[in-house]
Amino acid sequence: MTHATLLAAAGEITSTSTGEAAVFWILAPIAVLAAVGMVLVRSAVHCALLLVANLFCVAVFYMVQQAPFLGFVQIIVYAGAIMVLFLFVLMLVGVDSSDSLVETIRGQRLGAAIFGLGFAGLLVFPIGSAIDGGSAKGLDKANEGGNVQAIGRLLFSNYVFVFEAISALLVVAAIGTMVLGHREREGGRVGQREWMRRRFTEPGRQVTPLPGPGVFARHDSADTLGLLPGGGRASGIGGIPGIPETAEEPGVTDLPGGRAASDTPDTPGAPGTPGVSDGPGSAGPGGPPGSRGPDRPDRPDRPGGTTPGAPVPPAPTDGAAADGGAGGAEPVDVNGSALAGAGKGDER
Amino acid sequence: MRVDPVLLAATEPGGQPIHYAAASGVFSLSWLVIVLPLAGAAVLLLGGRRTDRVGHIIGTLAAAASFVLGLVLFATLLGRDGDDRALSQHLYSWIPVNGFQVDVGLLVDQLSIVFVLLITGVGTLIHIYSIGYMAHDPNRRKFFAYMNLFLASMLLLVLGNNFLSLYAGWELVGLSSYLLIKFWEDRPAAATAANKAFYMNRVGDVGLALAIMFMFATVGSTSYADVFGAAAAGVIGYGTLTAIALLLLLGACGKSGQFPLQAWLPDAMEGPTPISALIHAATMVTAGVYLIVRAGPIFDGTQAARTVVVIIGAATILIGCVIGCAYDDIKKVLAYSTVSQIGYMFLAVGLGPAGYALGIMHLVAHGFFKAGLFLGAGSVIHGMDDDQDLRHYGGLWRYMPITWVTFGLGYLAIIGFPGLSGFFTKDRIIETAFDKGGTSGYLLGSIALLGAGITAFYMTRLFLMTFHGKPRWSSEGPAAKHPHESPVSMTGPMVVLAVGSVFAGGLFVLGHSLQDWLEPVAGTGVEGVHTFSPVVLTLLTLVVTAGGFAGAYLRYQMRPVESVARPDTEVSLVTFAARHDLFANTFNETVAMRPGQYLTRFLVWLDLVGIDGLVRGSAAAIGGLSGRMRRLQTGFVRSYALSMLGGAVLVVGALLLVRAG
Amino acid sequence: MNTVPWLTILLIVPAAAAVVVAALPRRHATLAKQLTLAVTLAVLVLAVIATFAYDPDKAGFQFGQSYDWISTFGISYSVGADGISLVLMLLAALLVPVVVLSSWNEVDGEAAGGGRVPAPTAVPDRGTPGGSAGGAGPAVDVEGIGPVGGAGGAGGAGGVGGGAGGATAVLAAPAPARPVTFPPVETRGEAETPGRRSVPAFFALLLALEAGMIGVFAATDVFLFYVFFEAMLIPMYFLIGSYGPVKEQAQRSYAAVKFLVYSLFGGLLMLAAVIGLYVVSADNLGHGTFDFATLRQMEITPGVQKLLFLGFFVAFAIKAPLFPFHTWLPDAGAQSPTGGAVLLVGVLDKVGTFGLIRYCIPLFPDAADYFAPMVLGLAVVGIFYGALLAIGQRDMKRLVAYTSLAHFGFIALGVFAFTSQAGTGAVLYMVNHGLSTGLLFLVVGFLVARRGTRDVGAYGGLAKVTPLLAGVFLLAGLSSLALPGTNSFVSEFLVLVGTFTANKPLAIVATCGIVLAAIYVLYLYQRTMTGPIVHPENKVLHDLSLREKLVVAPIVALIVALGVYPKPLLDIITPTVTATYADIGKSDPAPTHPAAAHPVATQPGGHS
Amino acid sequence: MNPANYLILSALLFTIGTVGVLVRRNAIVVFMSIELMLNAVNLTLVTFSRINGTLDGQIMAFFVMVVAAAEVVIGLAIILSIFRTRRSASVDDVNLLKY
Repeated sequence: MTHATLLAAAGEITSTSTGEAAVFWILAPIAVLAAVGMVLVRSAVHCALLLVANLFCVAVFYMVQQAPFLGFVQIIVYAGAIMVLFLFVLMLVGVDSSDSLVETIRGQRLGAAIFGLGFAGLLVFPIGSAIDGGSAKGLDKANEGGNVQAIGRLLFSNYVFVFEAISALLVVAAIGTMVLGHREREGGRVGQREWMRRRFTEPGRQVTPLPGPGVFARHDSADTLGLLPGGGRASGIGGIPGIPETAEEPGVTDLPGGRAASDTPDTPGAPGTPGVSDGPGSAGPGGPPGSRGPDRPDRPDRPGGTTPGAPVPPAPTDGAAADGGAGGAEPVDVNGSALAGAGKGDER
Repeated sequence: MRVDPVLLAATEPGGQPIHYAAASGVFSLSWLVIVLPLAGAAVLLLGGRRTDRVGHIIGTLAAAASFVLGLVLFATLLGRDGDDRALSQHLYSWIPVNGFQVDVGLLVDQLSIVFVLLITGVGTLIHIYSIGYMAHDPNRRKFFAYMNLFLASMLLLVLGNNFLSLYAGWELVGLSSYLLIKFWEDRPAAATAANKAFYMNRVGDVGLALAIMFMFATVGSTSYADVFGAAAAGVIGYGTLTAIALLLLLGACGKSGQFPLQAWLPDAMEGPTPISALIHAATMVTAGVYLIVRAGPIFDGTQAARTVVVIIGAATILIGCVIGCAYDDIKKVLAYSTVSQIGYMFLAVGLGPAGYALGIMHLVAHGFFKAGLFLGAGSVIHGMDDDQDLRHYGGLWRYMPITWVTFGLGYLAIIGFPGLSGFFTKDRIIETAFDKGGTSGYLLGSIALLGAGITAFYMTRLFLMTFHGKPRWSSEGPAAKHPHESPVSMTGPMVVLAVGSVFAGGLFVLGHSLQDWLEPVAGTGVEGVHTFSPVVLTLLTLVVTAGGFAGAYLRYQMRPVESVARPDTEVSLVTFAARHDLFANTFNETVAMRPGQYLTRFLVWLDLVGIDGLVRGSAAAIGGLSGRMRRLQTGFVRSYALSMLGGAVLVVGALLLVRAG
Repeated sequence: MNTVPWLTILLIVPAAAAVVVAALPRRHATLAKQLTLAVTLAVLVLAVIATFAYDPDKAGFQFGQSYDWISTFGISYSVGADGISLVLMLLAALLVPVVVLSSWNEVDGEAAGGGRVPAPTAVPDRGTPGGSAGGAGPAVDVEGIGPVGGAGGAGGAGGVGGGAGGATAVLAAPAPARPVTFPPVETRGEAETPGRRSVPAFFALLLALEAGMIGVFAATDVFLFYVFFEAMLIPMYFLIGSYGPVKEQAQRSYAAVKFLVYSLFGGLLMLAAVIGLYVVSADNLGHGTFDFATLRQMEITPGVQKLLFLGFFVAFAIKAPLFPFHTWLPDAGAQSPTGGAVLLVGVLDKVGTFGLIRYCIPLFPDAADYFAPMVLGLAVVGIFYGALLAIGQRDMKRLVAYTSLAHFGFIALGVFAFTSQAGTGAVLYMVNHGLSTGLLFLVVGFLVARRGTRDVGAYGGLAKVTPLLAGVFLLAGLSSLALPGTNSFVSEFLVLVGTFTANKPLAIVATCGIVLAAIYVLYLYQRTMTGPIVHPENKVLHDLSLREKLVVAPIVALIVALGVYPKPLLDIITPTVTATYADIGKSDPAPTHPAAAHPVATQPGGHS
Repeated sequence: MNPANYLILSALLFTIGTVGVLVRRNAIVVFMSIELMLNAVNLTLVTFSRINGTLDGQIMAFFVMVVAAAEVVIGLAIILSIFRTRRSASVDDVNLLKY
């Protein structure tokens, strides 16, 4: 579709409200469903995709409402650029992470439901009763000579200062992002030699190449449990220090080092690795970090029964983090709740 | 501001205006009478230890100078016409606030000059006496300063030409009295007694203050001229007049130690003896009598108040007499004697114009003999190393002859020995009481008569136990006593006062000299029908007195006196009660002091726990509430978001409601 | 002479001096003292000159000045003096140099004393666990608070107090530059102990307080008044919180916060009323204004009047304080440094009573009339309540503070009796109370400085050791119990006689209060000055020093002088008070049987 | 068809977005929910623009989009930097600022 035809289509739809109604009644449920799905679905990636769907629907609504410029901007900027940015960050954070949908704040869901329904009711019913759409003036006159041109005229006349301010905002946002994203380098530039030296000297570093996709055991060592293809885990092997075969606390049954979840390379963890077994994780539930860890009777178990993350105190610095799985797909939210619980317990 | 205070006038009942002539000539210096001792006090107090060595001289000179000036005023007054002897001097405007105009002004008239002479005269004598009596006290300068202050205050009291000046003097003599009672401050008893005196005086002062307020509210002025003018003109309602009179009486009772405010006076004997003589016998305590006489026009208008005066006087006579019989402390006996003698004066002035002059006469005579008695007692105490217990005396006449003689004269005067001052003045009071007529006249007269008898009894007891009988002290051993006659500076005044005690009464009564002198102020009593002929009554009085004397003589001279009083458990109920001031202190403590203490304690508790507790409680409640509400701040962004949404719902809902409504 | 902007000068001089003194480094303590004394004396001289320049017979405000400040809201810098405010400014100007002189060594001395006390024992007597926060410097434990230390409920408030007190210590200190003479390490170490107090800051606070006090009396713009009303709190807060008794960190913080919270609460109500006044004026006049002279001409509907009156009244009743709002006063009085207590009770609290007669009555005549019985009742209750509590106190400063409660009862009684005598008496009472209670606080302060405790039981028999001190103490007490010949008598009698003409029963009851006055004064004197000396420490106390004599001399002289000849002050006060009551249509009740009928008599009463 | 339907739709979307913010813990998803809300608002703006016959609503929506873009950029940067230190993208983990 060319620009012109789209514009024409927009005009037509306005005039023939049956067409518009058809579009609306088809797309509106989709938009709502996509939105609801976005809220409900567990995987963040799915969320993003559902949002994109929603954005597309809305873009179409823009177009049918004689705002083709906005409709395209919506598709290009929103559905395109911004959502890509979202996905990007999602990847950085961990693409596999799915949210636990178990609520940890008491009454949050109930409140959200009540207030949400109330809010919707308050918004919807008055609108439904108050606004008489028949009196819509339509934008035919305003869009004379083209929607883009009309918007441009307005933008550079009435709204020029706002426009400038907004552009300044964009610049500031760009700079701000750089500032936020910047990490001060500690020490001098690290050369290749140094990198290699570190790879072998620093404890917990992966020396061998990481396994390829589909390989679920990263180590062939006995203390590292593999993740079974079905998502379950291999049974623990007794006698290995730091791995209790049976523990009362489901949350601390497995140590991070023993998880077969794929570690991102920058994860230093793996305290369960022999030779570094004096790491915090190996101390088990009674160890120093355990003083926070076990204190979580309210901790939600994973619905799927998958490995929960070990309770580990939030490490202030990168390298000290004992949670090997933090960078992995699953442990993110579990860790999160663990941390939340830990934080709470601490405060009490 | 008042421009010309020179001519103050009041209307007499007959409509005859009497003028308070403007003070001129020597009278324009009458303020010096007050200022001289005041200056003495100021110099001594401000001069500090520098004036230690000359303190007594300055003090005495100031008093003497005041006395001399008083004499000059008196002499000049004598030279004037009888109706022209009231002179008013306006000094300056003291409290001018619109309708409330109070000046500091002086009124020199027949009444006040009598008091001036009494105060400064006796005062000077006692100053002289104190030079010797206080010779060894390190704070003698302060003592004289306070005495001077007292003289100034007392003179202000009697010389002021309005009630507020009188009130000022009234409270200031209370202050001087307080200062002097607690002169030996390190004795807790003295400090307590001083406080008690001040408190009870303040109760009386409330009455006086309220009376003044009543006057202002009624007459719009507090000056004698205006108030008496209105009172005499009969424009003030009877009720108001009675109220004013009763309030004045309350003040008088407080100051003069009359029932029901008599309890402080005996305690005040904790002060040095000269003070007891000057303030608590001769001058200050008689201020109540002065007040009633001065406010005669008010009392004249209200029979009810006058009846109360008479009742109080009569009651006090008996109370003083009865308790006086029981005490063994020489000064306390004298103190209760004072109480009862002032009761006589109250009785007299309560009888109306007929008694005013009699009251004053008895007052002056009492000033002489009671001061003399106290000084004598002081001399005895001085000689007995500050022992005040009668039971430790005995046979002292041999060792202190001058004291014996002067004390004896005073003693004879007070019991009304024929020819001595008490005989004349007291006799007349009894006579007038009977003359009042009716049952009440008989009753009052009988009480006065009975009082005379009891007075004779306890004074004889005092005298005999002190100077006669076997000595109940020893000149050896650890408690050795060496009684000795006092120095001339002490005996001199005693002699003078003894002479006064002997002759004052006769001087005043015979030929009605004082009565005539006071007549313009006090009015004349109508010579009513005598209930008894004066001769009969005199004889009757003498018989009763002799009876009292005989009783005491038989009991305390013919029989040996124990040197230790019998314990309370072995004495009769009457004696027990008398020894305990007829339970006046017990009464005061039960009715006023203890409830007051409990109330105070309760209020302290209430303030701390109740009112402040309310405040602190609310603070704590807020603190606790915020401690709970703090928990809402969970740190979870989503909770905050939820509350934001809630707020939004509320706002939108409210908007819709408002719009819909 | 009337063109000279006296009030602005009086206001600016101490304010500027406060800034200068505050900027002085700590080591220039002596300079700070001398400078402060010089400035305050200069202010006194200026105030006296201004008093002479004042013409009592002229109606309205004099020395008036007015400049727009926030013209949008009709707020202006307006000052002016009438008879009432002038004498109070005079009182303030008089008391501040006295206080400066009396506090000459107080801060240094305590600093030395505090320095010697090891930090952990600085708060030794806190009963509650975790109480000793001395080591942590100004921080104060939450639990152990309050002079009564009881009622667990007090914890919250005390915690606030403690925290703020800590802030106080920090805040009061920084004004002077970090001392250069001390090695940095030592400075840091010493700053932790509560005893190290800045001398220049103390005197700067006094100067600031003086400026605030003069400002609050001088303001003729209601909003300006409010600003000064609140501004005064700040220096006082620091004076109590930072310069109170060294060893009673928690109590003084508690007292300071209590004082502040009470005052702010009242101030808040007043602010609401002030704004309400503005709104009403906007409704009535078309344009809102805060100008007092304009506002008092305004007719306000009775209902609104009542609300606004209550707003002002509660603020003033807290400030004064009147009976149920008083509990901050004993704490503040006891925990202030001596000079602070003198100014607090002597002048600061007068703002309350001043506000009653200056603002409450002329602005809201109907409401004043309506609420008068309530106020009179509170006043009379206060007279007795304060007196009885004073009798029951063992802490001398608290005792004096409670006596003030009784005196404020008298003042309020006079103000709301609506007769010119009572009103004049009340205003005169404000001055006299400043003098007599000020002197009483000073003398008690001297005692406490010598002996280190406020407990009455620690004294006794001092008259023998320190006769001059005892004498001054007695004189102050006598003035407090309104003995004729002292200043207070004139005012108290005026109040009573004025009240009597308007309301006999009330006056009769109130008059009975003078007996209690005698009891609390003389009972205190008896316990401290008379009797044998039971505590050997008391045998070596020294009598008044030359500096102390200089401190008390002017007050003693004034107490006597004003008792004997109060006319100059009365002449200044009477016209203003009379006009105030005339304005609201109150006149003195005429005597029932006036002596005026008489040909020659004193001025007839009841003509005003 | 009544353009008010768009408004109702946008109200629903907005509410869903709000609920999403409230119930989701993953910061990124929360962000998406916010985007959803912004979109709902934009839809309103556009609809009103149409109803009123002026383009101001569209301009406003345009600005909202730009601001949203800036916000997303900054917000994601913040999420990243938090993630770096705390290894978590859960909004519940960032709860140190509390009583």
